[in-house]
Amino acid sequence: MTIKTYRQALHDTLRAEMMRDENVFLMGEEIGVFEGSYKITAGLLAEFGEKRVRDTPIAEEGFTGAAIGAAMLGLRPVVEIMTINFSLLALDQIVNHAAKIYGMFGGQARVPLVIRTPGGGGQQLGATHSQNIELYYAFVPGMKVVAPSTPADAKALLLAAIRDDDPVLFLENLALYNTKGDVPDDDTPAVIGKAKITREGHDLTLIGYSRMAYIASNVADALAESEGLDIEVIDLMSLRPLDRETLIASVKKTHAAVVLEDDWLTYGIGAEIAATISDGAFDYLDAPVRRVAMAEVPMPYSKVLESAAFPTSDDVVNAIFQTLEAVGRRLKKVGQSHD
Amino acid sequence: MTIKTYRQALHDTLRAEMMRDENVFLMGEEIGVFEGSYKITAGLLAEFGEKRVRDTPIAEEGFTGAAIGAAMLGLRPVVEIMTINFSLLALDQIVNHAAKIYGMFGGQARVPLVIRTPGGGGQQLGATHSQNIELYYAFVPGMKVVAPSTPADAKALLLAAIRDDDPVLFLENLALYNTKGDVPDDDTPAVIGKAKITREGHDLTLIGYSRMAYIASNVADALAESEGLDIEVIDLMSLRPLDRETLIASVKKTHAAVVLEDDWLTYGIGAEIAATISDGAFDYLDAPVRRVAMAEVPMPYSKVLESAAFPTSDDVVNAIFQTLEAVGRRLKKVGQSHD
Amino acid sequence: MTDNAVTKRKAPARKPAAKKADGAQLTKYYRDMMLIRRFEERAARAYTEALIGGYCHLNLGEEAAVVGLMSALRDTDYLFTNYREHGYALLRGIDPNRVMAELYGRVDGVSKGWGGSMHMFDMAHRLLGGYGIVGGQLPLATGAALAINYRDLDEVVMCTMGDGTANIGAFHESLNIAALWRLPIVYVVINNGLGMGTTVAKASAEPEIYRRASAYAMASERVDGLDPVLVADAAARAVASAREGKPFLLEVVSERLRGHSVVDPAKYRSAEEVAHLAQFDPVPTLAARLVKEKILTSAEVHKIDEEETARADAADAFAQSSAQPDVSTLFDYNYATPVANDSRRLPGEPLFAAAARPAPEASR
Amino acid sequence: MTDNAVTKRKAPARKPAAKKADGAQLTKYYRDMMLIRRFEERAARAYTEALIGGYCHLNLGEEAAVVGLMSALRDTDYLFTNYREHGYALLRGIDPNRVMAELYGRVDGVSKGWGGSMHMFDMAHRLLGGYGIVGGQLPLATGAALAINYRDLDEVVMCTMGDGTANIGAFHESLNIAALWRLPIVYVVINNGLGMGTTVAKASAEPEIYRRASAYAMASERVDGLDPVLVADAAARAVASAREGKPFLLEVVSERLRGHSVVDPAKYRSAEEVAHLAQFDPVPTLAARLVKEKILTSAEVHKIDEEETARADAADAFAQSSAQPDVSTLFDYNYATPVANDSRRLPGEPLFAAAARPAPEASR
Ligand SMILES: Cc1ncc(C[n+]2csc(CCOP(=O)(O)OP(=O)(O)O)c2C)c(N)n1
Ligand SMILES: Cc1ncc(C[n+]2csc(CCOP(=O)(O)OP(=O)(O)O)c2C)c(N)n1
Ligand SMILES: [Mg+2]
Ligand SMILES: [Mg+2]
Repeated sequence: MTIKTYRQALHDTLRAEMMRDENVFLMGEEIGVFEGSYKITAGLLAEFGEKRVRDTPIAEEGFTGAAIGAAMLGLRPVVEIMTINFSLLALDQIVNHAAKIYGMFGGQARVPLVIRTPGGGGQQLGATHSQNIELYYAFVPGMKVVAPSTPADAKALLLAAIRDDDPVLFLENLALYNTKGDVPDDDTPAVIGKAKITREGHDLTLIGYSRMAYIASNVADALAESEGLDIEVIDLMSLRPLDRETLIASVKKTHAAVVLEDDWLTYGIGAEIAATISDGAFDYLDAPVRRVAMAEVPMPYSKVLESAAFPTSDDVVNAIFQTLEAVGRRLKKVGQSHD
Repeated sequence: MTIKTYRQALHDTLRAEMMRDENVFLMGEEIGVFEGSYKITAGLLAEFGEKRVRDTPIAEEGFTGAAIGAAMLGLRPVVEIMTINFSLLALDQIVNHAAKIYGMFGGQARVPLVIRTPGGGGQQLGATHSQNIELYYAFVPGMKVVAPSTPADAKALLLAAIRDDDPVLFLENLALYNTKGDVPDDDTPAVIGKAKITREGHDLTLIGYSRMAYIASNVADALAESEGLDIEVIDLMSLRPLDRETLIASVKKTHAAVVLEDDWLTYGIGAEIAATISDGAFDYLDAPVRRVAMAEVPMPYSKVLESAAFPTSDDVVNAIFQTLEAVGRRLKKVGQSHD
Repeated sequence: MTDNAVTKRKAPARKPAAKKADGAQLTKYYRDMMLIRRFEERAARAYTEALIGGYCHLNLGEEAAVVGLMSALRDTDYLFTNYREHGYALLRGIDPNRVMAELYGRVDGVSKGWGGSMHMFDMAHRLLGGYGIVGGQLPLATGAALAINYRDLDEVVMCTMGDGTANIGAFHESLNIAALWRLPIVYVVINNGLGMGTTVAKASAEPEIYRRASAYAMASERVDGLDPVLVADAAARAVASAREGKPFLLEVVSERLRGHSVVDPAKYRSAEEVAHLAQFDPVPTLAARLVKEKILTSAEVHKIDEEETARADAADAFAQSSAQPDVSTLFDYNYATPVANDSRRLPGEPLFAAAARPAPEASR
Repeated sequence: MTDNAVTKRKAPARKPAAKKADGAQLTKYYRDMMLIRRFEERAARAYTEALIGGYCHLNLGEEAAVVGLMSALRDTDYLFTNYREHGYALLRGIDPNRVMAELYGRVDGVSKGWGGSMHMFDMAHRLLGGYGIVGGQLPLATGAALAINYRDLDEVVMCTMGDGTANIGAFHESLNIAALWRLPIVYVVINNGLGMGTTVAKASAEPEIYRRASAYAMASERVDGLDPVLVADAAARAVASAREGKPFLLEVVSERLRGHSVVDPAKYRSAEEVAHLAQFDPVPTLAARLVKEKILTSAEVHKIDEEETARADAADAFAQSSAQPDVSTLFDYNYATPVANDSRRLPGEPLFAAAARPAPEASR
């Protein structure tokens, strides 16, 4: 175990995988000379050279598609798209090509591709740079979509993604890059398609992924301390495939759920989570599944407006209290505001 | 009232709006000389000339973006994207520009743009031409997304879309173009953001949009006839905004719901509908909300495989029966298969 | 578009063939062109009889281009193309039976029935698809060339597209990347004068598409696609350049004898224009040359036609008798690496088995 | 990238100015350049003090280019630009106070605090944005030119972008459409030699970007962006061409004196290189010329500096005192046409008011 930032865990895993397998190489805008907009690839150009760390022109469609083509011939490209907002420009190549090639040709060609890209929000980057659109990938058969929330998971999921023979969208998050945690020294990849119970509890199931899984853990710990609440926390880890079983099993135990997401509420990732739970745990649920999500506006630049639109821990706490009230439980401090 | 096909209703409405307002013009691939891949614009080039009916190069991003720019200066372009699959190439212009411009600049510029595009499936067009990705637009604040299922609604919603000052994604459907129905002769636009109860009933709420609203009506009529079932049918009409009130009011009455969609189940449009109902009608629902959707595969070309993957009326009937069984009702013919 | 068609024909960049093709070579070209011709006609018939579904785009009129281009590739080279690719599949050496079976959507199809007309693929013959999104194949092909370069191999990628495709963003991004990284790739534009019904002149501000290579400091050439020898020679030059790490843009001026796809009646072309086009049909043109140059007799030419017609018919018979895929295989290609919680649910199936609830009968 | 910077500087396409600029004109240019310079420096300071958020890209080093370009536009012409647009906003005539207030995200900002540094917009001054997606402004600008053409007006659109932007698909699609439809638009590439840290040579297979116009049979020119007079003259030619329905591609060779944005320390440039760059700073260059040509005294030059510094400071003071937007306005710009069932919900609010259920306290 070593304590590392999420950024460092990503960097070290990329480096280790490049050393392990010479078919692994990196492509993306400004990842080499500039060392990456968020510095995940710092030092790698110097160490591995231009062949393995390839600065591309600003051409998301072109270089992402090129990575897909290279993967069809057996290379294992790891593409960085600077932020998930720009991935819209590569969407046709990802959705209509990467995700289709294996099935459309009857299983003849594999696409062992990883696309790393951060979501975010809350940094005053404005309407076009503050979106969380992982939904666009999670919706698509043929894709795998993973979203680590801790440095350890960043490592384990990145190992799994690079070694997987399907296209994997690897969702990072601007707000997590500097977070720290224990990272195991051994190279055990995560199992893609599995959610993780990061905290066991009986009072309510709190579900999140990426930044919101991190917030979920913190809120659950805080409420255990301050309110004696016993909240179960699930980190989805994988958005596609979605681990419905783990969700249902948890809610059958807790009888209540709150879903956290940084994307927009209507049609967001949380809609499927809520629909899944409402269906699979129908007879067990004592209150509607509550969703906490971004306000449905083009994100304003103004700090004041952005803060109002972007979900916070306080919003999560409120949603938990209101849900618990709805199930009729008695809390020590019902009604006490955490705003 | 005149009986028309859905295609004719679209054609006639485009023509009438072009005559009414000279700021309305059409742009798209092959809409002029070729008269449109699905012939919606047949004859319009001859009648209005190249200025108003503009054949574009194959450049979805370029011409859709150009339409957005023209709209910013007060024109009212109606863009045809040949099928919704190709709209992925224009997604950045639509999501990051059309949907953002009004808010991002503090309300200074309007984007009165309509993007007409058909969804589809079931025509052996293969993995990249058989997708229903209206979700990609319905998810986005700033967009309006409408989806008529009848010739009359095609007219009323197209009128509303063209006269609206926001970007509207107008979803058509390959399977509906030849369907017929009464079309009012007057020019009353629909109210965007409202769902429509197309059949009143008490036993169950059946919800669909586009082709699946059409199927829903047919199935409900057939089951009324054959089983004496009294099904309420809701045509969503608008995917964004979503008319939650109408859904909830209906389910509070019927206590059960089945949602129909031609897109993929996980994270599909139906997820939000199911989540919405499970939340807003929590205390009224007697069975889980059931979803009928496309199988989650890259759509195979083979007729046999495609038929298995694409939802049919039989699937809808089964889902209704199973849901009614779940609520414990006694049907005249429980257990009789309609397959 | 008459204008354009004529302009195009007035100034074809007819470069003299580097060397005169020998008789055996010409005969082989003729046979190959005839195979494409008869195969496509057979496919069109089956489509009209509703035995083939989806879209169906034919190479009729482009046979000399296809044959000339394919002659320049080694077996180890790769081809990426678009939805108009039956002829390419045949010329890469894939059994016509398997190509036709794919059109029928059967298990013996080259893509096992999953791809259809637009999506033929065969790793063994290095045909890397068959793509239906205009321009979609360009970044992929560029990436395949990158993989070759990465591994320092002696292989080349050829990537074909239509004239209309030269106006989409992926064209620009791909050619720039290839030139920048000196990738072993030949981009080929089959300029058949039309997108679907839109002419080159209405779609491309520079209608001589090979000139666009200059925007990437890339070598390029334009060749008359009516003559398989000229095409073969130009393709050989292009492929040789690519093999040295100098990517190339080759424009092949050709004709589309029928509608955009089988269902298109092409009403936007006048009868006169269509009649005019007949002169530029490469198949009778080559037949006449073979006879005129006394390489073959009329009877021999006719015999080749009969033989290739028979192959097309045999392919059709084979396709008809090939099995339909089984519904149980629907989820076979969800993922290459199996994964936990993969969704394998038919539209009629519930998300959760109605375990805790009354379940009087099983769903399908 | 040293290589590239040097190459670029060795062969600037210095066309002689059509007419010699007069003293008053040069003085005006200097004042405008100084305004940009001091404004940007003030903005950088406020950013460092965390008074400005998000990204912040400056025009430092590009002042002559901005001033020269803007001099060619009439008030009725339109400008579309990218995220590096403070200088353009100022030169279009927007009050510096409102530009700075936008950086502060305040209600008096030119975009009412909704846009920030990257998204300035003012219909009155025909600055039509400020866009953050590389290349995103190109199709929009093309469409604005289409609207002008549609209405048969005498206006022109100018659309600026960086060198890195010339490699994205939207560049190709937009220039092709503009040339095809003869739209009144000038595309301007500010070639500052770098994307973020990637040089032109590493990003563009044809590093002399103006040459790319030939792919669209479009007129083009390259000009040295260090000299506002040269830029103004070239821009005037380009705008005149566009006004006649001949779109134009103008490349302005410039320098970026600092990092890509305020937060970028630009470690990828050596100290030597940065020192070398100082020679190409257009502001002292013009100051020296004004004194040398005896148009102004050193004292006068200094006075202009002080006056513009004061304007920048005043803008900053104004911005600081401008009000923050009110949270109640968050949903004001959801839609231009009000619509049924619009979602106006804060993250903490439930989808449905807990009407039928116990609700001991209201949520926020
Ligand atoms: C991105 C995209 N846009 C539109 C289409 C519809 N479409 C299919 S083929 C075609 C015309 C292509 O013309 P060209 O590139 O000249 O090829 P040709 O068919 O003439 O061989 C169009 C517009 C598509 N498949 N993909
Ligand atoms: C589509 C897209 N890709 C990547 C980025 C991130 N990005 C912002 S500016 C920039 C460099 C742009 O370089 P250039 O066009 O030369 O403009 P400059 O910043 O030098 O003025 C990049 C890569 C983006 N904003 N949009
Ligand atoms: Mg063509
Ligand atoms: Mg630059």
